[in-house]
Amino acid sequence: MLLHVVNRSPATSRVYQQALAGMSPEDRLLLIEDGVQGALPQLVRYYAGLEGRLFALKEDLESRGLLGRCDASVQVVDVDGFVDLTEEAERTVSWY
Amino acid sequence: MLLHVVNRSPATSRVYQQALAGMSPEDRLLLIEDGVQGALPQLVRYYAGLEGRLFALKEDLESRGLLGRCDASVQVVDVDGFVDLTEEAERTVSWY
Amino acid sequence: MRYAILLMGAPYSDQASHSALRFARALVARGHRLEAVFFYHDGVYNAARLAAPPQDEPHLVDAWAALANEHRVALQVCIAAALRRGLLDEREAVRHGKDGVSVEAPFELTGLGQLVDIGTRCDRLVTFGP
Amino acid sequence: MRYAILLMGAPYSDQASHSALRFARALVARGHRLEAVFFYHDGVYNAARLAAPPQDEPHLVDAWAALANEHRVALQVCIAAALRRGLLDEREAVRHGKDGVSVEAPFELTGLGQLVDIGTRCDRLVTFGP
Amino acid sequence: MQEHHDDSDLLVILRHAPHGSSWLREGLDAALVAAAFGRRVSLLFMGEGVTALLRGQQLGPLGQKGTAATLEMLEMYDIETLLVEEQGLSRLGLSSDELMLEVECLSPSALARVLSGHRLVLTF
Amino acid sequence: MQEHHDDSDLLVILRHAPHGSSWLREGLDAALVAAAFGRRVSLLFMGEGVTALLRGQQLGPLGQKGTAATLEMLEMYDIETLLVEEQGLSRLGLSSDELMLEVECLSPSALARVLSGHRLVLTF
Repeated sequence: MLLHVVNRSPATSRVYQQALAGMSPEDRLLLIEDGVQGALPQLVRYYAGLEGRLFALKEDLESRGLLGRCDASVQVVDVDGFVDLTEEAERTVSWY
Repeated sequence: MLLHVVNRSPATSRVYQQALAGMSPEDRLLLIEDGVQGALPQLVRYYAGLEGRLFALKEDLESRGLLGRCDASVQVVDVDGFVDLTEEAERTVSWY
Repeated sequence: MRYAILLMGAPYSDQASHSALRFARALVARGHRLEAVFFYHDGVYNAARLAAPPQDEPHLVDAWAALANEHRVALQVCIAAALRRGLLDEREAVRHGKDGVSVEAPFELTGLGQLVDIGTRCDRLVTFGP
Repeated sequence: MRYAILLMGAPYSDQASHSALRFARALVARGHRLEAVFFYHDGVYNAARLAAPPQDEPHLVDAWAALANEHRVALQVCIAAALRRGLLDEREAVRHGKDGVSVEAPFELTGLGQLVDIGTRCDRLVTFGP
Repeated sequence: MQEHHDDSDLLVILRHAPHGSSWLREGLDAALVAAAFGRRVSLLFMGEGVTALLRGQQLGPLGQKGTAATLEMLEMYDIETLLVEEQGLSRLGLSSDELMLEVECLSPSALARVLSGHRLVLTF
Repeated sequence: MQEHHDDSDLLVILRHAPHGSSWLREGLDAALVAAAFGRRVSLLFMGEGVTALLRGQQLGPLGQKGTAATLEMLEMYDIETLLVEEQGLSRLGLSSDELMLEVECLSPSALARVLSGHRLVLTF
């Protein structure tokens, strides 16, 4: 199982497509930095099919005023949770 | 009349949408750098409606091996033509 | 016509610097007056005087300096963007207590007001982003 | 576990450096061993020793140095990427005939082989891009 | 609106989110300096830039300030024309009454008119 | 294909076009160094990266070399596994027989398998 990390918003970048293309059915996806915009209800549809495997970084949601706007299907983790995710995954692949 | 300049490919960036949103019906659009990929027949459809106002930079097409692959609807200009375009337009707006 | 260029891309990272130089040369060859190049955002890295690119690659810092000297083009580097990125001339090095200098003439550290000034004063401003 | 970080974003331009530092601190706080941070592409700008950010902004260069000293983290800067961007330590300054130094310890200029080495040797490699 | 877009104006286009990069802050700095120099400045928030106006923003990962405090000072600098790309908002599922400042929403056709109507346009 | 993707391998993902940025060259440099150090290296061209393989590339705007010459040396470095994202090609209207080197085209499902099958993945 791999952890994929995306730091760009699906509103302006197509990098999310590359991440999705590289994901196996058990892989996980973590949204960080501007990528946390993808956790908004209006944008989370780009990540359809990742239920239970889609995460967003709490601190980056918070600093942007987005924490309360996060879609319910997204699991919010803080930076310690980010470390957990990298421990649990065999490898981390970043898409930027 | 404004000249808009786009340097990113519509294959991976949505910046072309911002340029199109900012364009008046008489404005022109010049594709440079990685943006010249937008002159490929498969991608030029993103610029539908710009017939006669869509340009691509010759040198950037050439260095990428794309000169012969350019769609017929795109007017190819060299860097002197780029200067011409900036002379003829009241202002140049860059989208990157 | 009087032109100015705004450059916001780092050298050796994006094509922006190459595109800006090529455009600048075409401008002056056509008889236009290029008043200034303003370096902002990562464009300020174009002023790094210690740059040592491989012999078979264009030396962008030197190319800007040559353009400035041959055609009296002001090379204006945003001081706020430069300082935080480690680009200091002698005066700023003293002011910040640093024992080194990373920017030298013809590049000059200057305020953002210069950008507004050349943008208004010149007939054309062309931006090259990363 | 043994971790390594690959950082490719410029400081003060993208969040990458901030994210990498935050992640690095969380790692060591959890008892993991962070063996090295490798700086490549615009990440090499994190090693600019003359950086003078405003007082009310984090000083990223100093923050990396503090992390390195407190937790024995190697700060490895790709030498090829650094030289063309104007980042030289004393040895490279001499070798290239430059009268200035822009990189100092604990940052060390090194080859890309080190990236391959830490990538293979560590249990986890996490990349922060721009 | 016409009186805002005469020939002496500067339009600063802000297309980036806070914290993710320095673009937003550097664009705002240019706007503030221009205003301090007596130029009439309009801001246009496009694409991800609209998120700069969200309420409840906080410090960045290493404690850095972000841009919300700067936005609150715009009025002091007489920067009063705040334009927002309607489509940028709707793409993120946001509406203008959720924003921290009062703004004017621009339809796609109004957007192009605004660009044409300013003497100088800077894109960030 | 299985023999190429065992656990001792490095996968370098190249997602950028030549000339537009240094990403492609810096990614290739990493691949060449790894190969010189005796690692088995696979290259995966994704998205705009597929244009690195187009025939007829020339010097950049100021005479810089580009990356085509480096690609021609890959065989000397024993880098023989050249993978190309099928979708990346088709999005640009290109087909694999127009490329300067022989490559293996990957369907979306094969792509994910390749990522899982390498011990180390570097994205450029």
